[in-house]
Amino acid sequence: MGDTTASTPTMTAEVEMIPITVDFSGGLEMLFSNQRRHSLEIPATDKDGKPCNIASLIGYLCENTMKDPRRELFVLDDHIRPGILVLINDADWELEGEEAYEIQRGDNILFVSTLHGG
Amino acid sequence: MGDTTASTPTMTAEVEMIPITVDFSGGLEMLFSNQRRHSLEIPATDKDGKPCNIASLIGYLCENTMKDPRRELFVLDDHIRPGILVLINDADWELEGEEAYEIQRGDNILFVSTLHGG
Amino acid sequence: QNGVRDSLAPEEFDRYSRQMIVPGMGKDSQLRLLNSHVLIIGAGGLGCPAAQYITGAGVGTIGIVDGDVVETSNLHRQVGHATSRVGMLKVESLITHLRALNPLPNYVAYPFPISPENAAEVIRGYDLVLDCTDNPATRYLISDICVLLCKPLVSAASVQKSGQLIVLNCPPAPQGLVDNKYAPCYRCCFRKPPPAGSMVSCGEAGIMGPVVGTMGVMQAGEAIKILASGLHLPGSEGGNLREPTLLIYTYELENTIGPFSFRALKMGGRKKNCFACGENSTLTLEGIKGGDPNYEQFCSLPSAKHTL
Amino acid sequence: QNGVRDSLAPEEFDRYSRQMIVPGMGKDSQLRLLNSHVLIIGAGGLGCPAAQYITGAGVGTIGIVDGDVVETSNLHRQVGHATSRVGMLKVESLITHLRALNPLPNYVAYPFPISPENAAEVIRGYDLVLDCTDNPATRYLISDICVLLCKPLVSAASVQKSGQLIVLNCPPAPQGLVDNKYAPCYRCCFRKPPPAGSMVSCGEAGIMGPVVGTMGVMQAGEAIKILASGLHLPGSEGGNLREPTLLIYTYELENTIGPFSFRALKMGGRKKNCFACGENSTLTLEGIKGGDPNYEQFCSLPSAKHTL
Ligand SMILES: [Zn+2]
Ligand SMILES: [Zn+2]
Repeated sequence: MGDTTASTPTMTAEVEMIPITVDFSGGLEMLFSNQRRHSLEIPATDKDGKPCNIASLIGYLCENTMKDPRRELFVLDDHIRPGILVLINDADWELEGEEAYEIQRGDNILFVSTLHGG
Repeated sequence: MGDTTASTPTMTAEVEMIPITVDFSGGLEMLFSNQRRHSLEIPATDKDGKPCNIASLIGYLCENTMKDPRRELFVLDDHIRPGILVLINDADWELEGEEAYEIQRGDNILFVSTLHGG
Repeated sequence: QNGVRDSLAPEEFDRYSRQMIVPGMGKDSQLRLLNSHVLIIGAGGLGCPAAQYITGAGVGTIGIVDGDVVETSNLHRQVGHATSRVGMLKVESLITHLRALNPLPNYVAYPFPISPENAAEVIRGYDLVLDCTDNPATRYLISDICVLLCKPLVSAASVQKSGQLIVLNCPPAPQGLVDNKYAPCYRCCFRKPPPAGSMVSCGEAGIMGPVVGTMGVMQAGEAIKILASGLHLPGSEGGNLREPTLLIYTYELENTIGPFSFRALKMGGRKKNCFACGENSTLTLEGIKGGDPNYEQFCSLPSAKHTL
Repeated sequence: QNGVRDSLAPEEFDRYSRQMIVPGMGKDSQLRLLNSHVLIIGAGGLGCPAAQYITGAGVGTIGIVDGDVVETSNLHRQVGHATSRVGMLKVESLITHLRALNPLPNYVAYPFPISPENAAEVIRGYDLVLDCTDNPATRYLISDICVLLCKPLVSAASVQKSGQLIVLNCPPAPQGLVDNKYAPCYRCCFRKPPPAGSMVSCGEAGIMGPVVGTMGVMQAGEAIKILASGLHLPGSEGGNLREPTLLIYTYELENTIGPFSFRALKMGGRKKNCFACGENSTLTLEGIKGGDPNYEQFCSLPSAKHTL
């Protein structure tokens, strides 16, 4: 997947890909093929040429990684749904700039569903 | 401490220093000023010019870091005492070459005392 | 009720000796536990194990709040109850068990659910609160009251194969004092509840006993060290904030314990714009008692529509 | 004793329903638990909470081994006992508590310490062993017997403010089969015991209740998933090794839960030269019963000389 030259309609051959890991926890893994960790290569820039940030990663995950049709359990009005924490390299995304954080090579992004049972 | 030029009798000014973290757990922290984590700069080579490995780190810790006089609780016959696990970047040192493992910049070395209570 | 204790009876020395000889504990820490009042809200899967260890450690006054009765389907995880006590109020059942374990503490039963009407009154007399409840509306309520009454809060939650634990409001600071050196409240960390339908209770979604049990025991562990070491007392500069950490436990049925079973997540300090503790907060005890905010509406009610 | 169960009684459906609806569990997993035999060696700080959750989950036959009697100084952490049962054998006291929690399992009491003479006989009939003991000689003995009898072993330990947990021998493989795809035994991970004098028991060094409690509950958690999912059964290629992991818990009295509270350490697979499971091992059941190896000598006896 690294240096693929077979371009898709929305992606030119020159788009740089960055390797990241995306983790799901607290039950969210059930929406993503029951897989806790996904090692992905994502385009470094979106279709407007802007660096990939958390907002565009969320769109990317919905389009490419999520097989479960229940999107509303992950996104709401194009934002992450309330009750899901986003962690950038194990730190709350509010410490890192939230949706605007520009994703770096090797980042780990964790989505955790908040639990309320007991 | 980084680029100090004040040389000690056994160390020339040109000895490169490498930053590492050394952790103690399972009760061993009591031998090291009750401090779980020590951020150290250690000489990259020993006095014979060989790269610093775990064996020389153990000697270094005894001479420079350990304030408790009960050395026999940490070393026995110049080796780590039985009942202490050594972890190199969270992996058992047996996976990494044990005492001969050459320490790299940024390594984390963890010493854990094996527990038997219940 | 009784005054501050400054010495231990021989029976107490005997009972607590194995804990008192741990480095960092000792007689002073044991006396701090004996003089402490701990409130456990919820006598279920978290509350049972938490209460066992709070009781074992010798906390002087232990309050337990729960309006439910014991059911057979509780017993795989609610290890402070018993088959012969099915149908009994959970607070009575659990206190029966705790008294048998340790007759020395003072037990206080609150056999009703915590509510906006009664929460401040119940919580006021305690030094520390354990949130062992099972729904978001109650979790926001408890945190808000703890902010207003300046109580440290140890909060845990668990569903299916996941658990979470966080120490909040510790040390507590008055509402409106904002600065990163103060500890976050529940709302600082979890600003908005999930929409209705996206969450389920343990009864609906299921729960593995050892997952909720692990979180409950660890809640007791945090409470005991906070009280024994006085971590809830403000430091000399007023702050004393530690690294706020959300611990998550993932129990994978298809794998033994592994590198990702536990993760410690770094959370921020108190938020300037927090609805409860922030600088422009209008939250008051009177408001809460009178129905403002409306917790049920804020959280809606859980439904079993989706199993997540 | 009774045959293999292939259906659940209505009372069992009711009691275990909240666990059976967890994704990945279900009726088949519940039946595997009901048909399982679990041996808990040690009815103390680890064994009490472990037994509560093993019992709650519906394991069919539960054996408990311990030669001690209940003392008051146990009760701060050994939450399956009670003040009124001080002086009673721990196995009897704990089974009293467990039976009240769940009358359905078959309980087997072994009111004596595990020893080289009796270990194989006691362990033989079980599917999985929990090591909840308190001294190294017994830990090496239990592991050696588990290697020879091909039993998975969930081992935990705790002293003062530290805890450790590891799943060993899972899935088990015959002695002498060496290859990294096989799971390690206790000796593969902990080749030599500490010298006498460098270790102390919980009685001598002290122990915080929630630390040993957390490890005990987690032991039950590992046992339940191993049995429910059949993780101890060899995979199609004979191996099925998972990542052997030593979990360590550090409870800091002066800090709330933080980034270093838990660490998962990567251990190797089975060692070629392991004294017990390795390719040239001469360890046998007959030898052990006859005093070879000499476990007490190998480990010496703990002394209170040093407090570490
Ligand atoms: Zn707040
Ligand atoms: Zn071995």
